[in-house]
Amino acid sequence: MSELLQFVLSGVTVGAIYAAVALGFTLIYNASGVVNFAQGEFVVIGGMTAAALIALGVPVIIAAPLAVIAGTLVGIALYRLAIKPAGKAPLVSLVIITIGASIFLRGVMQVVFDKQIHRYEGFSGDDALRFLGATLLPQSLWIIGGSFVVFAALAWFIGHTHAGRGIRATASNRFAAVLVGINTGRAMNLSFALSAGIGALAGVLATPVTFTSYDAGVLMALKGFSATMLGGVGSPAGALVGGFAIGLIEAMTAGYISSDYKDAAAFIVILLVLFVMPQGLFGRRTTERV
Amino acid sequence: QIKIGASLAVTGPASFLGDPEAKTLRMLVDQLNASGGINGEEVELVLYDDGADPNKARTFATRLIEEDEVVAVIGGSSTGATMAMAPLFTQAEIPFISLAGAVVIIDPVQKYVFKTPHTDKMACLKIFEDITKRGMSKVGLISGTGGFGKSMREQCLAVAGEAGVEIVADETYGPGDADVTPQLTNIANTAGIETIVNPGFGQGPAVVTRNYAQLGIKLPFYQSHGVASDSFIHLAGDAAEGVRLPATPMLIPDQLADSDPQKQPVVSYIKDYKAAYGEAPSTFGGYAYDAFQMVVAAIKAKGSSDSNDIRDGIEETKNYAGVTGVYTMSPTDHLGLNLTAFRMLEIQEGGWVPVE
Amino acid sequence: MNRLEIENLGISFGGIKAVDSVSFSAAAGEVTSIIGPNGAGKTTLFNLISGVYAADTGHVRIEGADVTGEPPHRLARRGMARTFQNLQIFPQMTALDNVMTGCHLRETSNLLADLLGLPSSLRETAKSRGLALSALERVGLANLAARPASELSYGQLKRLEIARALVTGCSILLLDEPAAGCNAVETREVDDLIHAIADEGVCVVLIEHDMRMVMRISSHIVVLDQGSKIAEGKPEEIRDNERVIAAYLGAHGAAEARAAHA
Amino acid sequence: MNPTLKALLITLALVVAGALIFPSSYYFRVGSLIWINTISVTGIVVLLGYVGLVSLGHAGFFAIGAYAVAVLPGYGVPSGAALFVGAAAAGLLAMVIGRPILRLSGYYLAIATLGLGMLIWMVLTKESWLTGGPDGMVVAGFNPRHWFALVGIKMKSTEAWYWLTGLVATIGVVLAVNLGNSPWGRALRAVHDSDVAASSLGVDVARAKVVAFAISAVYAAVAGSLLALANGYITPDTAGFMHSVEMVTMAVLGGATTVYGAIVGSLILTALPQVLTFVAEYEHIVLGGVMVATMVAMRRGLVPALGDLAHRLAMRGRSK
Amino acid sequence: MPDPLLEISGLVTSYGPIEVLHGIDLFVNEGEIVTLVGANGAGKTTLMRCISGVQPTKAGTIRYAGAPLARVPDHARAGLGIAHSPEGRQIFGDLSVEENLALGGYHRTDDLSPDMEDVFTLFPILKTKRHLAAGGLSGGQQQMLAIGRAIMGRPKLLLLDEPSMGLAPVLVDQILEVISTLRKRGVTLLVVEQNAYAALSIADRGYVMETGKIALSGSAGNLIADPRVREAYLGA
Ligand SMILES: Nc1ncnc2c1ncn2[C@@H]1O[C@H](COP(=O)(O)OP(=O)(O)OP(=O)(O)O)[C@@H](O)[C@H]1O
Ligand SMILES: Nc1ncnc2c1ncn2[C@@H]1O[C@H](COP(=O)(O)OP(=O)(O)OP(=O)(O)O)[C@@H](O)[C@H]1O
Ligand SMILES: [Mg+2]
Ligand SMILES: [Mg+2]
Repeated sequence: MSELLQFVLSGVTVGAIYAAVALGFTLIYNASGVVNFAQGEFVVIGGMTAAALIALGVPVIIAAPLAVIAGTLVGIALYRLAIKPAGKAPLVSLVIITIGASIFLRGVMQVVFDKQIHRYEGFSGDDALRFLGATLLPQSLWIIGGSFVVFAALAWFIGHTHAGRGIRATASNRFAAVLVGINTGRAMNLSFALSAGIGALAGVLATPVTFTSYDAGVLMALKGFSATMLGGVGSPAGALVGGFAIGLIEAMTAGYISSDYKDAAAFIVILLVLFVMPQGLFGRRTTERV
Repeated sequence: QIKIGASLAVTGPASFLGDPEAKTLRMLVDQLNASGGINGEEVELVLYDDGADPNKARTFATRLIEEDEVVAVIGGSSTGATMAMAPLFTQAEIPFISLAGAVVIIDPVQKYVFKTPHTDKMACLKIFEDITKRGMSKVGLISGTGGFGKSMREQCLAVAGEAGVEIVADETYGPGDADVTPQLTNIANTAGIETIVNPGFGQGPAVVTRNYAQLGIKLPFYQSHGVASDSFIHLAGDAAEGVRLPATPMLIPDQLADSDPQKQPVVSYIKDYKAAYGEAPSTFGGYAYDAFQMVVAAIKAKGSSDSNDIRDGIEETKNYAGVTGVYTMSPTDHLGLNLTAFRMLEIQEGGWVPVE
Repeated sequence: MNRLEIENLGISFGGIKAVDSVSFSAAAGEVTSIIGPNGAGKTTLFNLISGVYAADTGHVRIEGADVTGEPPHRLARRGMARTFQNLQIFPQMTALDNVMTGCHLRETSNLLADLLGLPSSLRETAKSRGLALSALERVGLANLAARPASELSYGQLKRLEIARALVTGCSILLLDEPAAGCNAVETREVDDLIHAIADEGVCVVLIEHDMRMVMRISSHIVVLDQGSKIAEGKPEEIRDNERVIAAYLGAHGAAEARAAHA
Repeated sequence: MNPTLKALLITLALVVAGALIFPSSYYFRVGSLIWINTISVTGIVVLLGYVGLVSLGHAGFFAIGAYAVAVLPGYGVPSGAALFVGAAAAGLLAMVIGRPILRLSGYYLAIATLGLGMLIWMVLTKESWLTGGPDGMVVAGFNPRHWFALVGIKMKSTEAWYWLTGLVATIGVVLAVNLGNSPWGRALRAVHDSDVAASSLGVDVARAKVVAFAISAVYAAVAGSLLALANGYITPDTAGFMHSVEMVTMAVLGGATTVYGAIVGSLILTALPQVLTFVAEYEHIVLGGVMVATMVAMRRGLVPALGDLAHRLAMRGRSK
Repeated sequence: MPDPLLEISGLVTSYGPIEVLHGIDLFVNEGEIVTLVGANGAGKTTLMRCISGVQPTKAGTIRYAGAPLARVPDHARAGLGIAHSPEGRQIFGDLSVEENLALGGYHRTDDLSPDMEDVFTLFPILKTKRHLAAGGLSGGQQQMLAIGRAIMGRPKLLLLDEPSMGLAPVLVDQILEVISTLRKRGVTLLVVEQNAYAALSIADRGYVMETGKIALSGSAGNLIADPRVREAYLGA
């Protein structure tokens, strides 16, 4: 029993990290249709900046917001310098630009920071919480809480704000969005800024558990992308559910079947789900008439 | 001018190996040239970053041979890169000292291929020796799925019998995993288990160690030489207390007896590295240190920078006290280390203490 | 036997019956028109007939053979071709290549021959090119043959689709508002073209809101409203049908319809 | 000019030009990597450029080719035959897995293929009894030099590899160009733009996608075999996610809609890291920067962009 | 004579290297209905796109309400009172009908609901489908939505590109009525219409475009009577 609970707690901890990363994909995708392969780098920028500041003696409560701001600024720069100038480039080209940007950002981080692995203390210490024979790090609660807060904020923003509507319209039909007076450039800029900020926040929250290093972004992006697609791209609820689902699948497989093939299990589940639901769990089926 | 080549994983997944290795080589070359080079000849280091990619490594090997015309090569931070390059150096008759762990590099012996790090097999033997000494025999393995962890796991499984231990649990984790409590829970729940061994490198072992503490497991816990650096203690924090691992003397410079032949090189390497880079060197940098010194020694001894002479010189290395161990090469042994090169250390109060 | 027979065809979307048990048949060499208000289910009916949607109820027969549920490419093999209300062109290809694609089923070379560039493959391509060029000529787009389709105007694309359907050598041609976006003179050209196609023995099924055109060229008209067939008959009958006038034609339509025959 | 002939001449001219200007084996080595990449990226062009399907799992097929020539000779299959077995296996796997997977589109297809590639990678990593595990395995020697020697041409092995890979790449390019201009090619490109319209014209869309997927898998496998043989050593990284991404990147950078884009993309992304060794620390910054700048300036990739430019100049010339 | 609300002179534009408008001169007075006819590919749509700013101009000027539009970015033109119901409808397919309409008033800050009710009375079918994804609508319904969306912007100048396309005959009448009603409310309209006879019959003036140039212009009545127009566009 305590064994199962431990597996669940492990899955939830890891899943919350995946969910937080996946949530970061949502806005950029919603505005532009681009799945941003530099999203993992935003996570790392958050973690590395926070780690560097904390190592300098800056208190967490200041370092964390600064790190999120740093990520946001990089997101804006990415949009201004790489996406916007590309204008009406085809989608694959934009995706490749984000891949180029991720290589670039990795290079920058390796020079600005270093190639070491970093970590800082959990926000509420590193002493495990125990109950019913299972354990959980207090930082896990931060991550889980963080992902839910981001989810709620995102769902509200996309669904119920003027700017959020503008972003959705931009994604749905950029040409028509311009005609009705939406500044699509600003909508895109906003979505890059917020996505990057969410990514950096994920990094700030997760680093005490996952650690971070200049090249940790690839794996983060991979896991986050998997979670995003399982949930259905563009849907905040999907990102949340997808993240937790993958975390739990991995933990359960590692616990009950074989740790060797836990990543395989996650991919097999994704494939099976997509065979049945080609748009992921929460993805919207686009109605296109002929 | 003597050209020495290197192809290391300066970036990429194995950069924590290649980065200190590259820094060490650069530092040594600068030092050497500042003190007049070898027999008055300046040494030039041609260093490439292969990112642990065997394909890139192979290309750089060709480049080192053809374009740069180096006389000796150090590198291959990873086994894959090493194995992809080795045949080319053999063919070009250029001595090649690998800095990667696996046994296959020197077993069977190839004429031009050497290596400086202990093999993973030796690490297993050293750990098992300590385990049996403490009267235990039932071991749980939790290993990383990367090349290092996987290869060491296989060696440990292979030598367990002869070392007198029994592997009763065998779990793995991926290189980026953030939580391994399910695996550790399963190991801890294995009947009769007495101790846990964690072969792996990078951040994985630190995560494992933290989870280990989180779950409150009380069994003796062993890490491998893959984490023999201060950053492990830093990352694992208090959880690292009591962890044992086989390591080189580099971690305990102050605790070495003055009579220890390795004391002098260890102390001076650490001092120089700190002066050059403002951080402590790692065990892995030490592998490069020894490789470079042996090349230099060979050139000096032979009074020639001809590749074949250097090769002969390296093979004739006797009792070279390096920072990793004391090497004695021979035509049948291109590593030249034995188990005594490993010291069993335990982490106590955030520092390394030899277990004797 | 009629070339195309539709029996009790129906489908619903989210509980709403978009097409509700519609039956009719269309003969070779004639133009059968389907008219009805916006959202009556005309396009959906086409999508059912051509296999784009799977029908909930009913049957489609071609020359008496039940083809219900067959995918579009199979139906194409049976001689069905269509155009789309929401244009489905291949924007990245040239106008010529768009039409050449319509020759797909005529082309007999196999994959290996295509990969190796064997003469058989080259011959097929040359043949298709010839056919496509004459079809472009026929719809008046020959001068734009080499232009990417993305550079054509709406009306030009509409005709491109017709040309593409033409070269398939179909025996059943479904046209969804072919004259939309054409002015009266251009409509007349399309009109003549459809006439000519029907005269070649093709069974043409037409959806169109231009009453002059419909009344002029249809042999037979089916009227849909809210998914159901509300009337069927010859143009003169439909033109004067009160129910049709109320639901669909209105004053303007009725006038146009009459004008067509005047 | 006949497109087949044009492709043949252009590619062969590039192969020969390389051989004429290369001063050392090292250049030949990089040259052969460019040709090997050209082969696999040509496969991506067939899939992505012709049919519009994004695969992030082609490294898996590449690795199947690579491991076929690594593993099979141990069971008595000669390297040459192993290459064909690898290609056939990759093509077959693509056909089998393609049916269900290719119903997906866009990013969903990307993640599904990514999953497929990862599963292959995992098998190669875990089953070390067969594959040597993460550290990889030695590939039994095979040297095209001997072939050339048979016909009386003596050359170094790197040079022999260059010619062999260059010739295979030429064949690959010509076949892909043929395909592009053929009935099948038009059907594939039709599926790219509108699968509803394509199927209404009689194109079996599912089959067309599977065929393109299988063709591109075979290209990847052949490239994988050649790389394994040329390197004499192979690790599961060849099946890695990053390698798949790299292939797609090469295709898009060069211009995924044309086979010549495959050549240019491979050339740039293979040669650039070699050129950039002198900036060492800043290699990634420069590499990433160049990628971004290229895509921003040439949105559809290098070759189409240059084609547009040429077209524009020609138009301007005519209007004057 | 009142100042024109829209005044275009010497307008040139091209797609890439291909010039498609070769110097267009055209004006629309405040409160007028002006209609534009021309064969397929004449450049009508392109001209409309230039006015709403989504197609860049190469030469010439477009003045709106007395000021040049050149420096006004495309998205800001809706705020100036220019609404465009584009060719091909361009609805937001994955958003609901209601959201589509609301987006038509994106730049407005006042209450949209009266206008939305207005649109619903105009096109009752849209009301019954208000919560459905617009992509599922029939072609004609989408056309109504596109027009409705443009009206939601409370424009001063309304650009309609083939508004009657795909509409059932009853609705064609209705659209023409709507156009007249809007004009009474003070909206100025520029309408591209293939149904030239109907369009000209409610318009004040008209222009005839041929291959990127204005070939003819004049009062609607004169154009209808012009034999060249009758032959080439009215088919009579
Ligand atoms: N895929 C779909 N999803 C939801 N509703 C649909 C779908 N396809 C059709 N409908 C609905 O079915 C009805 C019939 O649509 P259809 O397009 O067949 O009309 P139509 O007769 O062609 O109209 P029009 O003359 O405007 O083109 C419409 O109310 C439409 O909303
Ligand atoms: N995106 C484009 N790229 C290149 N050329 C284009 C593009 N769009 C239109 N054209 C060309 O510009 C010319 C004018 O096109 P436009 O769409 O303005 O015509 P139109 O008068 O609206 O025709 P229609 O009645 O068919 O809608 C046409 O010759 C067309 O081929
Ligand atoms: Mg319709
Ligand atoms: Mg138009």
